[in-house]
Amino acid sequence: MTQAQVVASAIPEQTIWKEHVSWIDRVPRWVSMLALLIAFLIVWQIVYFVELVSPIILPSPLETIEDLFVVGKNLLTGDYMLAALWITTQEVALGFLIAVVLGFGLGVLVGETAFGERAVMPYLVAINTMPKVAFAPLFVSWLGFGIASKVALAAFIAFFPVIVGTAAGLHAADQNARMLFKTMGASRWQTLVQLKLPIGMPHFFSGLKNAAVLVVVGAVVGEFLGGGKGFGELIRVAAAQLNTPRVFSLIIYLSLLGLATFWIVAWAQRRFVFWHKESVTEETLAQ
Amino acid sequence: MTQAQVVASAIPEQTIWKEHVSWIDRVPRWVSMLALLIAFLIVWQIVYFVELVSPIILPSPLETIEDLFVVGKNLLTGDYMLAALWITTQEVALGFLIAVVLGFGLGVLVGETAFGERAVMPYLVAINTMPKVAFAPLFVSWLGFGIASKVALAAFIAFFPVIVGTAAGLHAADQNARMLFKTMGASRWQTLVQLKLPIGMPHFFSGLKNAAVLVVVGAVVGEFLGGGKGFGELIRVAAAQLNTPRVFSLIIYLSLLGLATFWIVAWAQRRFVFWHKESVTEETLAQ
Amino acid sequence: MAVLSIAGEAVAPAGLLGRPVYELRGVSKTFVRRNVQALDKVDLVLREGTFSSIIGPSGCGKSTLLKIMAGLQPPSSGSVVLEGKPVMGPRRDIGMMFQQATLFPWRTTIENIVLPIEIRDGKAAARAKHDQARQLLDLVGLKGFENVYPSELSGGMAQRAAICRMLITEPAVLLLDEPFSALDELSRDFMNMELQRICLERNATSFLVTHSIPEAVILSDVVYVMSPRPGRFVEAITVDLPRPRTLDMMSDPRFGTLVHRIRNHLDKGAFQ
Amino acid sequence: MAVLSIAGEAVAPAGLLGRPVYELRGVSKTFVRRNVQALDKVDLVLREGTFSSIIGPSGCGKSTLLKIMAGLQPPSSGSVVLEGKPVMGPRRDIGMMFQQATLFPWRTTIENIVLPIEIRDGKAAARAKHDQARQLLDLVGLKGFENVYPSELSGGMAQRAAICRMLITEPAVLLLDEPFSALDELSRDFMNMELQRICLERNATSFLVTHSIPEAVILSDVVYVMSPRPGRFVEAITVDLPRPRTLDMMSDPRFGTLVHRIRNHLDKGAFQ
Amino acid sequence: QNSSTKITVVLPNPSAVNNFPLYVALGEKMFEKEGLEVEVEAVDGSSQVLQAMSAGQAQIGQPGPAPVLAARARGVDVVFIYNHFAKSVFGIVVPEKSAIKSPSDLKGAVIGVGTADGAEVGFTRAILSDLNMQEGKDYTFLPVGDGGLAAAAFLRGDIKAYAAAVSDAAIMEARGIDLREITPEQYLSYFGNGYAAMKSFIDQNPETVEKFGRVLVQATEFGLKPENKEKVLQHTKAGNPQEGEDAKLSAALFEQVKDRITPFDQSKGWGYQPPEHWEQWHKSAVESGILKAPLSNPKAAYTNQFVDAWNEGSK
Ligand SMILES: Nc1ncnc2c1ncn2[C@@H]1O[C@H](COP(=O)(O)OP(=O)(O)OP(=O)(O)O)[C@@H](O)[C@H]1O
Ligand SMILES: Nc1ncnc2c1ncn2[C@@H]1O[C@H](COP(=O)(O)OP(=O)(O)OP(=O)(O)O)[C@@H](O)[C@H]1O
Ligand SMILES: [Mg+2]
Ligand SMILES: [Mg+2]
Repeated sequence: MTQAQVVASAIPEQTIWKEHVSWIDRVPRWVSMLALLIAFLIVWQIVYFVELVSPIILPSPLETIEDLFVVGKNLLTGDYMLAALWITTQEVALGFLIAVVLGFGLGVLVGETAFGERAVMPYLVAINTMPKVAFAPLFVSWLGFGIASKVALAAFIAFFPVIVGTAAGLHAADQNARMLFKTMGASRWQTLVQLKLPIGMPHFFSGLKNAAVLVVVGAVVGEFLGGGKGFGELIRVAAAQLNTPRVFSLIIYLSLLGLATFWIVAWAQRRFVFWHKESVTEETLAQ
Repeated sequence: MTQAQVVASAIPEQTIWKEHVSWIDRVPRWVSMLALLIAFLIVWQIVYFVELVSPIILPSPLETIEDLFVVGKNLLTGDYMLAALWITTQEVALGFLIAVVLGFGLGVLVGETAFGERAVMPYLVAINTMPKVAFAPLFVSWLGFGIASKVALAAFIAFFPVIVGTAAGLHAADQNARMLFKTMGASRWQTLVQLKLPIGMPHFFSGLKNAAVLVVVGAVVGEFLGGGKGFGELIRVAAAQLNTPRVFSLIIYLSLLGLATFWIVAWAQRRFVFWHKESVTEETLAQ
Repeated sequence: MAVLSIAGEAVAPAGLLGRPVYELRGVSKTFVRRNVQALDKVDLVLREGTFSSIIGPSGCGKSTLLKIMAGLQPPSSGSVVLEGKPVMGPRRDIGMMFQQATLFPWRTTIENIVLPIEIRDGKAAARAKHDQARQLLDLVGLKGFENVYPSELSGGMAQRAAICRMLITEPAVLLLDEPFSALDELSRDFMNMELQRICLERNATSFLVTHSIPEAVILSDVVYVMSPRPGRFVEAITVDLPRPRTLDMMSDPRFGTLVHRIRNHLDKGAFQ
Repeated sequence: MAVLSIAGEAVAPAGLLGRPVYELRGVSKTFVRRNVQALDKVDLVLREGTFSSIIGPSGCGKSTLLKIMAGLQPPSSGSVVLEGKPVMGPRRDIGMMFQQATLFPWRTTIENIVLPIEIRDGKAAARAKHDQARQLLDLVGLKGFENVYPSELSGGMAQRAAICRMLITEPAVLLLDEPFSALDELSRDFMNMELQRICLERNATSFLVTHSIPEAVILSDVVYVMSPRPGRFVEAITVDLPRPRTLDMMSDPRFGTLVHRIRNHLDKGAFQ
Repeated sequence: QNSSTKITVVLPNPSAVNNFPLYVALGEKMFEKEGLEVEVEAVDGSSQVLQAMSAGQAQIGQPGPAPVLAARARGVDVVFIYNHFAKSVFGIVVPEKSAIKSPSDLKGAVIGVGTADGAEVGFTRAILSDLNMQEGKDYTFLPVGDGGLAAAAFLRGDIKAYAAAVSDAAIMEARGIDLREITPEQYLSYFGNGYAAMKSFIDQNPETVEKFGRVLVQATEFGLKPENKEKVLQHTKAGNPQEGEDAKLSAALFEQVKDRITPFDQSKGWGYQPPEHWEQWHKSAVESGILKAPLSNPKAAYTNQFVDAWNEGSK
C-alpha cells in the first residue's frame, strides 16, 4: 500500500468542511428592525419612567404613539393637517425641482469648464458653509410669504450636493470613452449629452439623494422662520404650546415625507440608470 | 513620379497641425476669482442702487465691506467678538470630534455587520431626514447652556455623512484584496484594521469634508436656539436689531471658519492618505 | 522573408506593392508639460490592403503614434497624410479600436454600433444603418444579440461589437491599439482569426499595435519593431507566410524563426 | 510524452514520482444560491517539486478549484489533504498568487512583503523577517526597491513583489491563479522564466491556472485540461521537455505538437 | 455673610435693554450684596425658558403668562412670581402714514403676527372681538415672524398692521420704518413676560426668591431715575456689547421698556400681578386653544406672596 493510497482512503469525516451561516444573518430583516424599534421604545419608556426628563421636553413613547394616531386620523379625514402636509409637500416638490435645475446647471458649469471649476467652485463651497437660514428675510422680501419663499430657501439649502454630484459625474467618463468620442468627431455638446451625462448619472443621483433629504429640512426651517401654513408651522405651534407629543409625532410624519422623497429618487435611479449596480450601502439606503 | 512621392513632398504648410490652448484656460486662477468677485459686487451694488430691496434687508456692499473691517478690528483687538469666535471655534472642534467618533463607530457597525446594514441603517436614514433643530431643547435641558449643548447639536447635525463615508469605505476593498487577507489567515479584526479601514480612507475623508461644513452650521444654529455666547448669538442679536451689514459680515467670517475646517480636513487627507489621488473636482474643493 | 533596416527613411519593405494610403514623414512628438519625448522622427507608408503591426516595449510611444495617425493628437513636427489629404483632426475614413471595447451600457448592442453614424449624421441616418449593422453583427457571429445590453455580453462578444462599430462607417484604414489584449488567450487567438477574415473580405488597410510577437507575426505582412522611448522604428520585418493564415502555422518553423528574430530585437531594447 | 485520460480516478501521470503533497478526492462544488455547479468530482495528486498547470475555458471552475485547495472555500463534497492534514481553512504552508498583484499603497514594498508574517505573528516577527525579505527582493531582481511605495512600481515589478510576499512564509506549495496574465506578453514571458528559476531553486510544488497554452507547456511537468462548467479534468498531458526550459524551446517541434494537441482539446470544449 | 447662593436666570431673548433691571443689578453688584451669584442665559422663546427650568438648568426664568399656563396644563408646577412687563409687551402698530387710526379701522385688513398662535394673536383677537369683529370675516392674521421678516412684510405691503412686541416696533422705527401704535389703553392689562420659578424651588428657597426680587425692585428704581440713564446703558452694553454699540437704538428701546415695566397702579409695588389680569389671560388661553380646557386652579399659576417683602425697603 503506497502512502498516497493510505491518505486517500483514511479521511472520511473530519475533512468535511462546511460553511456555516451565522444565525444573525438568517434573521429576516423585518424581525431585526422590529426588535431594534422595540428595544428603543423600551429604553425611551424607562427614561421617561424614572423621570430623567421633564414631560414638556421629552414625551412618553405611549403618548407619542397615541398622538401619531391622532395626527394620522386628522390626515386621513382631510382635516387641517392634511392641508398643511399638502403645502409642505408642494414646497418640497418645487424646492427639489429648483435645486435640481439650478444644481445641474451650475454642476455642468463647474464640471465642464476650467473657469467654473477653478473660479466658481470655491465661491460655491464658501456659500455652502454659511448658515443659510440667515438669508430667509431676503427671500421673503423678494418672494413674499407664500410658499415661494419657502421653496427658495429649501432649494438654496439643497442645491449644493446636486452641483457636486453633477460635476463629479462629468468627470466619470474614462480616457477610453472620451477618446472614442473624439475619433467619431463628436462635438463638445455631443460628448456632453451622449457620453458624460449618461456616464455621470450614478454620481448625479447620489447628489439628488442628498438633496432629497435636505430639501425637506429646508422647507420646514423656512416655515419655522417665515410663517407659512405647512407642517413646519404646526411643529412650531406645538412647540410653543409645549405640546411635545405632538412635536414628536409631527417630526415622525415629516421624516416619512423625507424618506418618501428619498425613495422616489432611488426608484428613479433604478428605473433610469438601470445599467448601474449600486454598492451594498447605497442599496440599503434605497430600500 | 509616383503618387506617393507627390504627396510626400507637396505638403509643407497646412498639414502642420498645432494644438491651441484657449485664452480662458491660461488666465491665472486668482485673476478669474477676483474678476468674479468684482462682478458680483457690482451686481449687488446695482441691486442696492436701484432699490430693488430695502437696505434693512439687503445692505449695500460698501456698508458690508466697511463692517467687515469693523468686525475684523474687533477680532484683532481681542474684543468681545474674538471671545465669541473662540467659543464657536471650540464648539466646532468638539462637535466635529464627536461627530467623527460617533459616525465612525456607527459607520463600522453599518459597514461591517449585516445587522447594522440591514436593521440600523434605515433608522439612521430616517433620523437624518428629521429637522434636527427641533431637538435643540432636549440638548439644552440635558447639557445646560454651556457649549456642551451646542456641541451636541453640531455633532448631531454632522454625524450622518461620516457614517455613510465610513460604511462606503468599508465596502471599498475589492474581492482580490479580501481574498489575499483570507489566504494569510487574517482575523476579522485584522482585516478591518489593516485592509478595509486604510482602503476606505478616501471615502471616510469625503464624509469628513461634508461633516466639516455641517458642523459649523450646526454650532451656529445651536447658538441661535439655545443661548450661548458665540458667533451665532451675535448674528441673532444683529438680526433682531435689523443690523443687516453686521449680519452679512458675521456670516462671511463664519464661512471663513467653515472653509478653514474644510481645509484642515483636506490637508489631513493629503497628509495621511498620501497614496490616493483625488478627482479634479475634489481637488478644487480642497484648494 | 525579407528584413530591412529603415532608419529615418520612408521606405516600404520590398515585395509589397499597392497604392500608398497612409504616409507619415518625420512625425515626432514631445509632451512639453512633462518634458517627455515620446516619438522621434517616424516615417511610414501603409499600402492599400496590407496588414502591418508595430511591436515595442511598454511606453515606447506606440499609442501616441496611433493617436497622431488618427488625428486625435497633433504631432510636434512632421506630417501625416491619408488618401492625399493631411490629417488635421478625426476623420470618418479612419476606424479605430482600443484595448477596452467601451460599449455604452445604456445603449443596446445595435445602438452602440450605429453610434458613430448618429454622432456624425444624426438619429435618422443612424436608423437607416440598422440593416447594415445587423449584417455586420452576422459577420462577427453576434446574430441575435442586436437588442441586448452590453452587460450581457462577454468580453470577447463586446470586442466583436466594437469591431462592428468600427466598420459601420466603412473606413479606409483600421487602426488597432491592442484590441484583444484584455481577452484570455484562447478567445484572443480566435478573435485574431476573425479579424484576419474581416480584413481580407473588405480589403482593409490595417495597422495593429500589439505586445504579442506571435500575434504580430500571424496577422501581418510587415512587423515594425520600435525602440524604447523616444520611439523609432528599428526594424521592419516582412512576413511572407501565405494568406489566409491559420493558427496551425504557429508550428511552422518559418514562424518560429520570425518570432525568434523579433524577440532578440526586443530583448535588446526592453530588458537590458 | 505521455498522455493519459483520467476520468474520476486520482491517477498521477506515469513517469512522475516523488512524495504526494496535495491530494484531492472527489472534490465538487455547487453554488447553492445561484444554483451553479462549478466543479464536478475532481481528483488530483500533486507530487513534491513538480509544476502542474490547469487550462480550460473561462468560467469552467479553475479559480473555484484553486480556492478550495487553498482553504478559502469549502467544497460541497470531497476532501482536500495537504501534507497529510486535511485543509479546513487558510494555512501558512500554502502560498497563493492572483492576477492582480494587490500591493497595498500605504505600505512600502518591503512592508508589503512581510505582511503575511505581520498578520500571523505580529509586528516584531515581521521586522525580524526584513532581512529575508531583502534577499527575496534580490532573488526577483528588485534590489533597491525595498522602501519605495507600490505606486512607483510597474506592473511587472509589482508582480515580482507579490511573488516575494508569497514566498516569505516558505510555503510547501504555490497556487498561482493567472499570476502574470495582466502583464504584456514580453514581460510575461520574462516573468515566467523567473518563476521557473525560483521554483527550481526552492524545489517548490506549484499549481498554475492559465489561459495560455504555450505558457502552460513551457512551465509544466503536467498540464491538466478542464472541461467547460461543471469543470472536470478531461486530459492530463505530461510535458517531457528538459529543465530548465528556455523561451527558445517554443520553436522546438515537440513544443508545437503539445500546443497543437491541447488546442484541439480546448477547441472542442470552448467554441463548439 | 458667608458663602453665596448660585442661581441661573434664563431669558427668552438676548436683549439686555429689555431686561435692564437685571443688568443694572449685575453691574451695580446688587446681587453680590445680597449674597446671590446670578448667571444669565438667553434661549429662544418662552417655551424653551420653561423647558430649561423644568430640566433644572435654571432656577428662575422669564416666560410669558400664556406658556406658563400651558406648562401647568402639562403638569409642570411652575409659578409666576414677579410681573416684569406689567403692561402688555405687545401693541398693534401701523405705518405712520396709514389711514388706520384705531382698531376699529382694521376691518378687512391683514394683520401681521409673529406666529400663528403666539401671545400677540390672543391679545389682538381680544381687542377686535370686543369691537365685534370676527377673524376670517372682518380681518385675517398673517404669521410673518419677527425682525427682518416683519420689516419685509411691511415694506412689501403684505400687512396693514402688525401685532408686535414693542421692542420690535422700536427697532423698526429706528431703522426708518415710521410706525404708530393704535393699541387702546385698557388692553395693556395683558401683561407680558415676568419672572417665574418651579414651585418646589420657591418652597425650598423662599429667602433666595425674596432676595432676588428685592434686588430687582432696587435696580428698577435705580434705573428709572433720569440721572442714572447713562449708567443703565453702560450696564446693558456690558451685558450685550453688540446691542450697546448702537447707542441711539438702545436709548430708544430703553424708553419703550421703561414705560412697559411701569404698572398703571403703582400702589401695590413692583412685581405685583393683579388677579383680574391673570383671569383675562386664562380666558384668552382657553379661547385660543393654548389650553384645551380651563385649568382647575388657575390661581396656582402665580403668587404675590413676596411682593410686600420686596417693596419694603424701597418704600
Ligand atoms: N498626454 C500625455 N502627456 C504626457 N506624457 C504622455 C502623454 N501620453 C503619453 N505620454 C508618455 O509618452 C510615452 C509613450 O506613451 P504611449 O502611451 O504612446 O506608450 P505605448 O507604447 O502605447 O505604451 P504601452 O505599450 O504601455 O501601451 C510614455 O512615457 C507616456 O508616459
Ligand atoms: N461565489 C460564487 N457564487 C456563485 N457563483 C460563483 C461564485 N464564484 C464563482 N461562481 C461561478 O462558478 C463558475 C466558475 O467560476 P470560476 O471563477 O472558478 O471560473 P474560472 O475557470 O476561474 O474562470 P476564468 O477563467 O474566467 O477565471 C462561474 O460560472 C462563476 O460564475
Ligand atoms: Mg499603448
Ligand atoms: Mg479564474
